[in-house]
Amino acid sequence: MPHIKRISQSVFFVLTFAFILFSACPTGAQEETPAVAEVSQKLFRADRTNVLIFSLIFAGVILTYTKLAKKGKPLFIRKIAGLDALEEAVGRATEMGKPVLFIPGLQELDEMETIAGISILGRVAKITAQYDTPLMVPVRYPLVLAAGQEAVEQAYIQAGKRDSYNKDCVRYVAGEQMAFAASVNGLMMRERPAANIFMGAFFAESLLLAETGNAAGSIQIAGTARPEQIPFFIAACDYTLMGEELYAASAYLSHEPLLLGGLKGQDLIKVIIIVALVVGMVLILTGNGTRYVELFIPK
Amino acid sequence: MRTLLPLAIAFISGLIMVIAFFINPEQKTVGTISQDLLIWSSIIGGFTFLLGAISITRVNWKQVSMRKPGWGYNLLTVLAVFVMAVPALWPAAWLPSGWERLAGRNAGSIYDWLFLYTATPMSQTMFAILAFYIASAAYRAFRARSTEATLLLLTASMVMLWRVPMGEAFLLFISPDLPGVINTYIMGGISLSVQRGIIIGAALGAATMSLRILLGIERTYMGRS
Amino acid sequence: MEIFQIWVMAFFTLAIFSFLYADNPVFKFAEHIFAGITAGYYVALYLDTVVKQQLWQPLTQDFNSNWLLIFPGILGLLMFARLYPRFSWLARIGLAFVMGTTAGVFLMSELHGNVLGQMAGTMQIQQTGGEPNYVLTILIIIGLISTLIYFYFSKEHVGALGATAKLGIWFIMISFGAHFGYTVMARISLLIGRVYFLWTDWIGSFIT
Amino acid sequence: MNIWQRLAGLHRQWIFILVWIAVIFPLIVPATFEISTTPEVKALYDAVEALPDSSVVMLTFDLYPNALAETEPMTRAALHHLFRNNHKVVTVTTIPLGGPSVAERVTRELAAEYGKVYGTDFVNLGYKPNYVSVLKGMGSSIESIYPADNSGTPLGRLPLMTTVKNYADIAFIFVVTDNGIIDFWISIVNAQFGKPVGAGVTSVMAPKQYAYIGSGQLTGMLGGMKGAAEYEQLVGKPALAVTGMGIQSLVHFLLIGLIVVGNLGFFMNRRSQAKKGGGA
Repeated sequence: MPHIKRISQSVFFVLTFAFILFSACPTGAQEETPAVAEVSQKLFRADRTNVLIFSLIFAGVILTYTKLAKKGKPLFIRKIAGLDALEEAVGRATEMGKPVLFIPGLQELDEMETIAGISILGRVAKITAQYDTPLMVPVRYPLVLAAGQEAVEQAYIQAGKRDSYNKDCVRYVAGEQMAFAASVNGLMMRERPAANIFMGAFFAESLLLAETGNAAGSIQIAGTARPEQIPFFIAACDYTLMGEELYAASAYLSHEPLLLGGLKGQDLIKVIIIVALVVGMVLILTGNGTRYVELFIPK
Repeated sequence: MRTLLPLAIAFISGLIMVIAFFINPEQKTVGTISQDLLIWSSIIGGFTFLLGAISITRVNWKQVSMRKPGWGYNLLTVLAVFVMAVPALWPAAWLPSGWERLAGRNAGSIYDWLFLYTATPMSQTMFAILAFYIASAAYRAFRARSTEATLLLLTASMVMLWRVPMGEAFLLFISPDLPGVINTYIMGGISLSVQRGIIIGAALGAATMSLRILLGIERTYMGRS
Repeated sequence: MEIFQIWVMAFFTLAIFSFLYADNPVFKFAEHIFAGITAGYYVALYLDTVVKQQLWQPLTQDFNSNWLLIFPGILGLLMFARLYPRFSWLARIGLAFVMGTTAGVFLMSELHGNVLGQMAGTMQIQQTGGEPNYVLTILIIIGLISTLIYFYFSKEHVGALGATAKLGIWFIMISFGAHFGYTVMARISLLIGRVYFLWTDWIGSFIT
Repeated sequence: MNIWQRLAGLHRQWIFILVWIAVIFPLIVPATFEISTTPEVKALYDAVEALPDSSVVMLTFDLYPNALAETEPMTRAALHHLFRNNHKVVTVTTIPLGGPSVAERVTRELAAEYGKVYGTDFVNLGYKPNYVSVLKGMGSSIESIYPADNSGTPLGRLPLMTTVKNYADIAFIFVVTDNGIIDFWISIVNAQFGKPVGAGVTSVMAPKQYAYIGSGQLTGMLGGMKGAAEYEQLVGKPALAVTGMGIQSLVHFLLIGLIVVGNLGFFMNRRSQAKKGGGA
């Protein structure tokens, strides 16, 4: 099995090497195939070739790792502190027979952070289903309501607890951000949940929810990809998932090879980006990097 | 059929948007199709807001009908939804003359009055409460327990000083170019580079999630059955 | 603003501020009205601006050039299938359409605007006051790489990788501290806005 | 409970009372301070100053009602600046709740002050959902996204809108916002249509924008109330933002004092426990 790992890594380093080489003579490639150039000129936005190449590398790496994962290749992912605390917190709520409050962020369903929040909700709901711990999921958008109910219903079915699934545990609380925060704050002080889990896109209300939850004495685990709100979650919560750890969380919790594959793929892209950055900096500092950087500028 | 059709729709609509990204804007065909898809998805989104109203009414009405403790408050929410939504959608023509202004959503309507004089002050006050919470969170959390926590509270205190005139004067007193160092090297250097790191990391995470949705690997949002 | 409006605004302001002391009936009253009003606000707004202006009017006024709008209309109506468990799978079609379109847009804008954009922005000599600042340039590239390494999942953070990750979390904590300090002003200015209203408009109205 | 344990464990109500005092006291005893201008604010001011005479500027009200204390002074200072340099102003918003009505109220109030006429000197397009299609759509044709303005008048009947078809006819985009929409004005409008974008943002969002200023994708920024106060001073119209700075200073010092006191109590406690532990 190890040789597959070595082959795939060498393939991608060759790819990055070609990517860097290609940057050295960008005009060359187009001249060789004039016919294609005419057609593509009219239709294809030549100024976005860099995005096309980067996207192909990106998709290639992510899909290859996903396929490797599907074939059962062992994938090592380091421990993410906040996530063990998640299972522990829900366990504690079960012992105390107090509810778990889960908020999949305050954005519409068409935000990737909300999708990550919904898929983590699916994993948490599976645990609460097993122990019949009450679960409260206030949401702020109707599409998130629909997706949340689907995710929780599936979790209860898979845990064999279809009958104890209550459709109204996922509920649309209010339209506006602060009305949502006011309602959830009231809910926290009245229901006193044992664990508050905030996973998704949050804005100024992050501290409103987390500080009230702290006053209500709940264990709090938060995760958001928005850099502006992470400091407030760090100040008021017990554990905070930062930036892309939110996206890694659903893969990590599910232990599903397909999702773990994507995570490993992202790591390799990160290595490629770091290599490209270091090469760029060396070229820039030695004064002849303009054409290389030109390659990355979004048009 | 139940899962295949939605997955196919997700793939096709996503692919069109990806292709549209690479097509010259003057190219009418794919350009307008992608534009239409965006308008279509906002139309679908528009419908679901009625679902939202139904959910909030049903959940609160259940509390009222079962006379759960505090059902009076839930009745208030149900009434507020209708008092706000119905006049706004009520055609002005059906109102006796002189009362038309109360319908619709423009200035002078019930909708606008309730929004300006109840919802707006309440959301402004919820925001104002953050000033108290930021003080209590800073006091409780900013304790020099570890190197990281110490770095957090030292930088926070220094930037707080830098942001206010009296504080800035104090920093200038310590050394004339300290505010400049904070602005260039902390805000424009360390903070900027970390923001970039998190933006790039999160962008890769979001792009992977988008790819999974397009290829139907990520389906929790529509139930995996 | 007439006196009646000022008193209504002052009542709801004080009702929400009362939560600072403790959860109380006045706050519960204001909170439940607040939830209902904003839900009603969004329902009226979206039905008017989207369903009426972007769907009903184009379909009724000029059918043959807008007949395609029937599809989003149907998919939108299908969303109500959620209310009946047996047909709830029909709602998935509309859901999948919205998700597919958005995933397509985000896949490109994230890679294009955020990843490439930020990389391009980093790979240049930083200027301070028009002068090239090499220290800043090196600081940014180190900060960026150590932050990316901190979020590296595939290997345990030990040895050289661990040291870079440690540097990364220090950079991250400095950045979050700076951000926290920078935000204090925003929160206080919103409190100033409220206290200004209570002090000048409300109390002012019955003192002068 | 010795003094240190009490200092390290103040109940949150005491802290709230201290904040109340710090906010109300300067209202009774007002004191203002001279405000220095940061480079980002100067860059935005200079960018607007450098715009060709009577060119069209798109001013956005992408803001919710709750952050008005920070964002409204920015929109007012921007409108003073734009109307004084007699630019044509087109206002839009991607926020349904508050955006349209605040834009209508503030723009009409200041337009009256400068004798500007609706339809020829300024137009409020109001709100349309799905910010991605709005931002992208206005690149090809504004009319396809906004068939009518905020009060329902078709664009054809507004003289200003007959000359402004899409971003090509707009010289500068001045975004005033309290949420993440600024990222899309940059990654869609600036990156894909090459339009210069300047922004007034709330304090919490300002640090993230440094990344965009550094890469030239954002031409200048007003950061929070301090940025608004600096811009008010540059435009020569000091208002709420400037007077608020006195309160800001007091509360900032209170916060720093609380952090110091909290840590003092924390250290003294740890030392006394260590001593007790060591002694036994």
